[in-house]
Amino acid sequence: MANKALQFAPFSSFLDAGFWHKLSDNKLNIYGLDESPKPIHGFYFNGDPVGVPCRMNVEYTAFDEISKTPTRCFKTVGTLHNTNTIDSFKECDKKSLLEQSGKQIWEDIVSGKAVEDPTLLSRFLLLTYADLKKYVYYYWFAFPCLCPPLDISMVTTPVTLDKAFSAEQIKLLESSYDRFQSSCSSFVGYFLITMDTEVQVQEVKCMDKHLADSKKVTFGFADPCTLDGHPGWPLRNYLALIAQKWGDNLSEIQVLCFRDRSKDGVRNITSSLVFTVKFTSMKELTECPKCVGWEKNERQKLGPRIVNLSSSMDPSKLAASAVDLNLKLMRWRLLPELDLDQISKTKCLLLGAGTLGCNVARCLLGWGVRKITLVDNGTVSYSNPVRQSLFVFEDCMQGGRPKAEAAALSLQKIFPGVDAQGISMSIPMPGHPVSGGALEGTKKDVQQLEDLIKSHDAVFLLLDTRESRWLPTVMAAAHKKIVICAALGFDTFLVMRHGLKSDTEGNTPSEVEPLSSYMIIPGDKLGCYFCNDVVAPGNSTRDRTLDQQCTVSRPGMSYLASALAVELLVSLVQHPLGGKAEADTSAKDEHLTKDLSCSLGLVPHQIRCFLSRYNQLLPACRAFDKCSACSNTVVNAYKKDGIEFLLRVFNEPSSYLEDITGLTQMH
Amino acid sequence: MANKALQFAPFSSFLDAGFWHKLSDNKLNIYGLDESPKPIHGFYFNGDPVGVPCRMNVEYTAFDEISKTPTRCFKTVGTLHNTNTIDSFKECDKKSLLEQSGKQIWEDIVSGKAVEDPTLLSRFLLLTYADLKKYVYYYWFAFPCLCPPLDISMVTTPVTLDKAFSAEQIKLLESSYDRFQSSCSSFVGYFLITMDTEVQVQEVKCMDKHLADSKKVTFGFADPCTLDGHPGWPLRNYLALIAQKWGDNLSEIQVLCFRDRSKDGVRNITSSLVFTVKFTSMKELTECPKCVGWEKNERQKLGPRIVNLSSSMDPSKLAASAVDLNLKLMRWRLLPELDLDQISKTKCLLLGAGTLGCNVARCLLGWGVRKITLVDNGTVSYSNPVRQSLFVFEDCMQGGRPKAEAAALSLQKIFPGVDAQGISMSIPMPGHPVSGGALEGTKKDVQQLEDLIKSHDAVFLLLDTRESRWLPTVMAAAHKKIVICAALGFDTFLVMRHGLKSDTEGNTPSEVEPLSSYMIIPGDKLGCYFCNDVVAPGNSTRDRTLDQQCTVSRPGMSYLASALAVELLVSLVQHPLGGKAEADTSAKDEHLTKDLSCSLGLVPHQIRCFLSRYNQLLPACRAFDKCSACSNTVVNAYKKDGIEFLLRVFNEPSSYLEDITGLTQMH
Amino acid sequence: KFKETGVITPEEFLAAGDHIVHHCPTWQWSAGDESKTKPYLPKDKQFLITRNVPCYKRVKQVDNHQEEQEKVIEEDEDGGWVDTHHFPGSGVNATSIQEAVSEMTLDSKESKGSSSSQPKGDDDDDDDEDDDEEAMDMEAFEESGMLEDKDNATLNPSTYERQESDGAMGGESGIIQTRTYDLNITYDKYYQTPRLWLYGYDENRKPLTVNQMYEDFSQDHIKKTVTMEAHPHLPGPPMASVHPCRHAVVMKKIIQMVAEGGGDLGVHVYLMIFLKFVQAVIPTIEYDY
Amino acid sequence: KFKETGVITPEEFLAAGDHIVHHCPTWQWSAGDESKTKPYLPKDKQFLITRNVPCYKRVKQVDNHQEEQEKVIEEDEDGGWVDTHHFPGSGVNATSIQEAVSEMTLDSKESKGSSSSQPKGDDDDDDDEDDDEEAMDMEAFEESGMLEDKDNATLNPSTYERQESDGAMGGESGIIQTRTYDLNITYDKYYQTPRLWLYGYDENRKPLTVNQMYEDFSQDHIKKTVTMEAHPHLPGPPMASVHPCRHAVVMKKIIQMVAEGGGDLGVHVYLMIFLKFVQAVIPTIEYDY
Ligand SMILES: [Zn+2]
Ligand SMILES: [Zn+2]
Repeated sequence: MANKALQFAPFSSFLDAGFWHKLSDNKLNIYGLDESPKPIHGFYFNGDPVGVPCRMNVEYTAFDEISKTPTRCFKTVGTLHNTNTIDSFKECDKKSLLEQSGKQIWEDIVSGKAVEDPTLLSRFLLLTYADLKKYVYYYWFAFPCLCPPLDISMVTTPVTLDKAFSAEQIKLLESSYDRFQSSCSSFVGYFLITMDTEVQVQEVKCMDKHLADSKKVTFGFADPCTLDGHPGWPLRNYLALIAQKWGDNLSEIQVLCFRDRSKDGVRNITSSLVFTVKFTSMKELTECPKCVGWEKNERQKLGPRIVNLSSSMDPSKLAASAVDLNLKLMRWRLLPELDLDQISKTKCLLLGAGTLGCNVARCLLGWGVRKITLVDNGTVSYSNPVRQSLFVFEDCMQGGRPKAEAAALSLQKIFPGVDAQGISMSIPMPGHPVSGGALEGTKKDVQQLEDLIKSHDAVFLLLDTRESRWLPTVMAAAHKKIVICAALGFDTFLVMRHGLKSDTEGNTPSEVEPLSSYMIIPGDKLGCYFCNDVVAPGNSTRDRTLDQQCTVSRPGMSYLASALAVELLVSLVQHPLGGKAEADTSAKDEHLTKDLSCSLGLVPHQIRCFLSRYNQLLPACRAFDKCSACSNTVVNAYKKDGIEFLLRVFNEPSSYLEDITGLTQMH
Repeated sequence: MANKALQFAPFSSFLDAGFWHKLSDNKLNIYGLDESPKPIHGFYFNGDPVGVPCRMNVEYTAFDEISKTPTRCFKTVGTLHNTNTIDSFKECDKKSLLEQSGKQIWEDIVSGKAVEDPTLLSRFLLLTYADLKKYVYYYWFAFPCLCPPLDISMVTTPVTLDKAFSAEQIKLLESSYDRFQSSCSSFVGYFLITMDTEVQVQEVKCMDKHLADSKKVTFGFADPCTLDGHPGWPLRNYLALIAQKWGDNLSEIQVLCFRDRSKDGVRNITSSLVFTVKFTSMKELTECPKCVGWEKNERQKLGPRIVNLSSSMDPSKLAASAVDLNLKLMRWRLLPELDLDQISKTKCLLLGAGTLGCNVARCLLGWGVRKITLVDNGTVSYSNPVRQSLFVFEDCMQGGRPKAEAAALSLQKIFPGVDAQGISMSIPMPGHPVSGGALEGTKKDVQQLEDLIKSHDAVFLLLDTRESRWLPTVMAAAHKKIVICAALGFDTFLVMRHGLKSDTEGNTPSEVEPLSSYMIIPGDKLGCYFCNDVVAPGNSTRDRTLDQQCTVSRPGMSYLASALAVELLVSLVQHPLGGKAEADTSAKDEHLTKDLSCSLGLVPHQIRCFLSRYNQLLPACRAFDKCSACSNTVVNAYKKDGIEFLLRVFNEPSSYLEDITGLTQMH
Repeated sequence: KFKETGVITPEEFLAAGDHIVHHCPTWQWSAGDESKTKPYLPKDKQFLITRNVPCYKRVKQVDNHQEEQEKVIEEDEDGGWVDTHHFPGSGVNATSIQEAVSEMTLDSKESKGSSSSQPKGDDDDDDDEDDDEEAMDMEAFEESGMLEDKDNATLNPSTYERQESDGAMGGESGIIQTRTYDLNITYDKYYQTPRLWLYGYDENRKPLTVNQMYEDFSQDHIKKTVTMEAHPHLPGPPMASVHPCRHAVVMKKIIQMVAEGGGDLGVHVYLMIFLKFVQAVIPTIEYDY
Repeated sequence: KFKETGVITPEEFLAAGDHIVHHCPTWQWSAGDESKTKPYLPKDKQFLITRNVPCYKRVKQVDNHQEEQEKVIEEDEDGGWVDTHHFPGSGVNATSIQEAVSEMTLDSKESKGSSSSQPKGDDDDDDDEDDDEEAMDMEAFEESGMLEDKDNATLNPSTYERQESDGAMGGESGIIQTRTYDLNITYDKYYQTPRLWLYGYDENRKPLTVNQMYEDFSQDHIKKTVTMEAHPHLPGPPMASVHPCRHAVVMKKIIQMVAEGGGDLGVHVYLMIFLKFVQAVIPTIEYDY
């Protein structure tokens, strides 16, 4: 099978993310709009296991002035052409670029520089365009090769070393090779081998002397190729060098493709290939021969490769995956049952962006909740930031930013992946009459609040008055949304979930049942924030126990209540029955011994804390059939008459609600 | 007492803060470096109670194009000269400014314009320099007055209206005056009064007609002066007008200083003054008469006034006072015994700036603590901000900012008045050997940590490993500092204070006492974080119950533990015995019934919480005499041998500590 | 509704405001900053204002009231509004409060002796240093040889100054170096009550700091409800305001007291009663009500 | 200390590293980014690296292990390190682990049939769209008529491609389109153990996303300890790393197992053993150990 045309396995480029990182850095901080070519370097390795492509690595070290080629690897010298625009990347004249590079190699050969330093044969070009906004990088490598006028053909089939040499010779070759490389400052990819009395590995520049001595020389090179029938790319320019320098003295040469593998701790150079090629002298060539070398892309077409590193370089994507991973670790390590998706997809509406609202929002972020909407009608004042954890001093300037807006913005600053919205809006209240001019505004507010409640899954009542909790309570009851309610006192707080009535339930609550009971109460029979009251909201001079206006509370209280409010929601969401989960209570220390039906633990109805005694109670109470907020009478009146009903509640004295619910009779 | 020289009470300028606010705004957003004069306006009032100076108000409305002089007030027209520099303020030619202004008044008089619109007589100049960085404003008013060539003298002593007119006449004058003013678009400060058949109040321009009719006219003006022997400033230019226009026809005129007071709902104009003056005509004057009017300052010198509004305009001062006030409200309204100073002056050292550190720092801010130092050796990573409440996404970029530094900066952004410092430092740990090169660094770290502990009052241990708590525990015990320790599990946490041993206590702990007891334990006999352990820290493979490395915890846990850690510190500081307060416990439900010796409530030794059951225990335990951290053996060894002792602990296996404390015997 | 709850609507505020402007001409309606106009009130009647109200003495100088003179109007709730000078047995109707207030004013004369030797509160040490600096500064700016120095027609007010301690006597002449206050009454939509705002000036007409103003507020009790907030109608820095959270409660109690005494309070006199409370906040202020 | 606790000092890490570089030449010392040099290790021996390690299969394709093949090494603590292929009765010394690993590799051939029809995990739906876009883009950039198209001397590697399922057989020729990994072993000062870092490339030499890499990690157990963190010595984005918090514990157990079997583990072989664990993390990786 003599004279088969010799085919070379082309380099496959390998770029690490560090390279792109450094390139981005340089582009931003050094290059600017400078498109001039930059020297870089890469390396290849001749010890890869079989089957792996013939790789050329360019790493984060590529830009270092003093190249640090890894041990046992071979340096390549490259030129980076980083373009400013995608168009200039596209339109740049690749042929000419390659020709220039080929010319340089040719000149180095002709001048003899490449004989002194054969690394000059291992040139590459790298054409790049970095889209720094999208973290998308376009790149195209060329490994320029000078093509001889006629194809080079093999005289012998390539054989592995063990077939060409004795074990003894191989051993000698190995140690001679090691001696040679260690005599060089770094590994050299091209060398000569003489095997007469002793096996010697020498620099390429010794060739003239050997020719003079008529010694038989084998041309060796470090071969990154792992195929057993083909040499790798570096041989091409090596052959060009040989043909130009000594081609008229040699028509056939022996080539050693040195492959220096190790496996399981055992070194093995026997997969190196040996063969003989026949070629034409290029000594008389006056012009630079033609040059090839642009790398094909993954589609085996001549075109650039594109790599999208946004998932590892876009900070907001990194943040999203880090947060995600953190939560998954919790599941993986501790709670395999935990359904994180269920939590993160819960859309949360926070009514109130004060101390409670801020901390609840933060805590929800921590659980991976992604949709958080905050409603508040206030502006940030100077005393807020030290207590309300989403605001900073800056927010207080110039009269103060709207709280809801500032809080949502702050959430985005914490985690860009959150879908946070802030809505500045007053919540209409019973007993706060709506006069003529304000009517349209109130109607709009009611509509907006209803839309918000409909489009969320859980409503947090974090407002500072009892009255303002009424409307969202009614609406959430009508739309069957989970409601978590928190209210602060000076050193006490209440956190509770509202009952979530069943659809199937009729209009007749079982009237004989006691109002409150420590028996097990299913979630659809639980009361709301107003169920314990026999006075309708609107009478602003009474019943401010927890919702006391202009409340002052111990700074720690809001952290405690907010955290429990969120943990209660999460437990509820994780409970197999969801919002209908029965209420766990602390009556008779039941909470200490009860079996847990939710993986996260108890799901109480209410948590009442008295910090001065570090006492925490878990009461539960049934829905009150005369409740001024969640009773069927009220909910149905709202469903039926909507805004007309509400306007009566807003405008008429609180007796109106008390009358229709039947509370009046109880006074 | 005829012919006494007439003396006029000068205007006293009154500027509200709104004026300076608007001026600052205009300077920043409109004027820029433009120093050209700007038209402004002010007003005076003739109804001030007796004793009050003769004021001229310039308010936030001064810049409005359409002036809105308040009802029953009299407009003045002014010119603002706002200078760019303090030097140009100082060097500006006040005389010439005043002369120009006087000239304009004179021209308006001569041309008759001032007869048509006598408000032109009430001119003022305002020279200002606004130091917008310090919120200090320099200002100097001039109320230009044209001086007649000869002093004007009084022919009659001023008398009050009731002495000059009958009650009937006064009544008629009052209603006539009201009729006149209501016929004008806004109140006019100069008018004529005729009192023949009927009492009439008329415009100044009617004078020519009255002269022609030879009617006796009284010259009236709205008099802002409250002195009973002198007219106010506006009369001066009025007399100049009269002297220029009608001076050759009149040598004596009657003047009415109209003062329109009301008191207790009853109007009273009888304090108005009436007198007759004699003056020289100014008709023939060819030149503008000399002009006076620069206001004297509070030292009664001719110089500007300076007002420092930093306390009400400097946002950081505003924030400080708002925060202060908020806390005082708590004391005033709810806890008069609360000693806020005691809390705010507590210097807090937070070891660890992770989830716990961030929330503890925030909560301390809420309590008014002003000195917060955070120590951490980590950098902010992408998963941190959603859990660690002082960091934002931005802090994760470019490899992440050092946590301690970022946290301190964030505290300052929340509240500029805080003295927050972040120190990036590793805390040397037992069982983490210090090899040669690291020795110096470790010595420095130890020194720095000791300095920090010495310079603070309370140390929070918020680190995530057991080992790292050892050194600060020993140091704090040696320096007798309060230590609050918090550790998180997945859904459990421990918050505790370390015992604070008495100085007087000898080296012999009472060995017969049980290790742990639910009897009342005084604060100086309480244990530390390591007291329950029989294994010294350093053995990193055991005892990670709460300090489990790379812990994952429910997001709410850190809020709960941090809030309790801070509230525990605050309670401790408020307790009459401070760090030596006896431990309240939950044994036998003692915590529910016990009398409170601290106004804030119980001061437990430990708070252990199990969130899955909403269970919170308050255990207390005695200091263990073989404790690897707080025992006298260890503390004394540290005091005696310092770094030498510590290096042995770091470098030798944990058995070293176990040996010296006697723990080994217990294994 | 008003009698039942003590709260009022914007319309009622307007009526009460017109009433007070009519009866106390020192009070006037003001439009405030245009950008802050509230739609539920007429443009030119946004809030009430009275300026330059003298406040001759610090409250400490007159605050020799005994415990029994104080009675928390609503004892059953924390922080009830304190009517500082509620005299036992003087009858609980509106006039009695007024009487108490005026009696207190007479009191002040007797206590004047101790006025100057008051120890400084621990809060008011804020501006002394600044003042010294200012004095230095001022000298540097003063000019001499100006015409004003020689002008005989200009009254030197300092020759007419009276001592502060001459007090609040009517009729006497002379200029009193005194603090003055601007008072505003706005309508608070949220609490549905009027709200009082105070802005003080010192003897040299410089704005008072918060801590200085506290010297004029009834110390023990009123601090509880005085907060600094942005004025709803005026530009500029936060102003001191009596937080309205207890207004309705107290007003309701008053209505009840009056009703028990056989009277009937119309909503138009709300502000007249409201002003009585102001006197409890700044006992030494002399304003028209 | 090492035998007692399972932790090692920087000096011991250095010794163990030199040992592994000597015995497994594919592993090399690296200096890393100069700005990140750690003072407790020599400048040119900061961490260990091996590049381009093929990973022919996804773990799902071979992960047919049964429950009984798994044994948590440390059952008494939560999240103990799982030795995925711990065969009961095969003897608990270090070589048995190795055997188990190699046996598993043989397993893989039998399961190849089901490889392509694997349902996608719910995590790896991230990049499909991007890929489509890219393909479109790429076409627009491709150039024709270039010399390379006609160059006979260039081997077309695709003609030499082997199917992935031809597997990890040595000796056969051809290029395998396969994922590859760069592995790093750094020293973790805090945990005082080595720490493994992985950086993967897909068949087209593009960096793998985290979720793609998860396809190569032993799903059920190793996820517990794989985190993304900034590499201590390299610039660029966070890299996947096996969190070292359990390393010392597991290593200590191993030492005990070996000791019980009568052996004695020197600290220099730490990394050799460590690499056995790596195989548990990425069962399908083929690297030199
Ligand atoms: Zn209800
Ligand atoms: Zn201890």
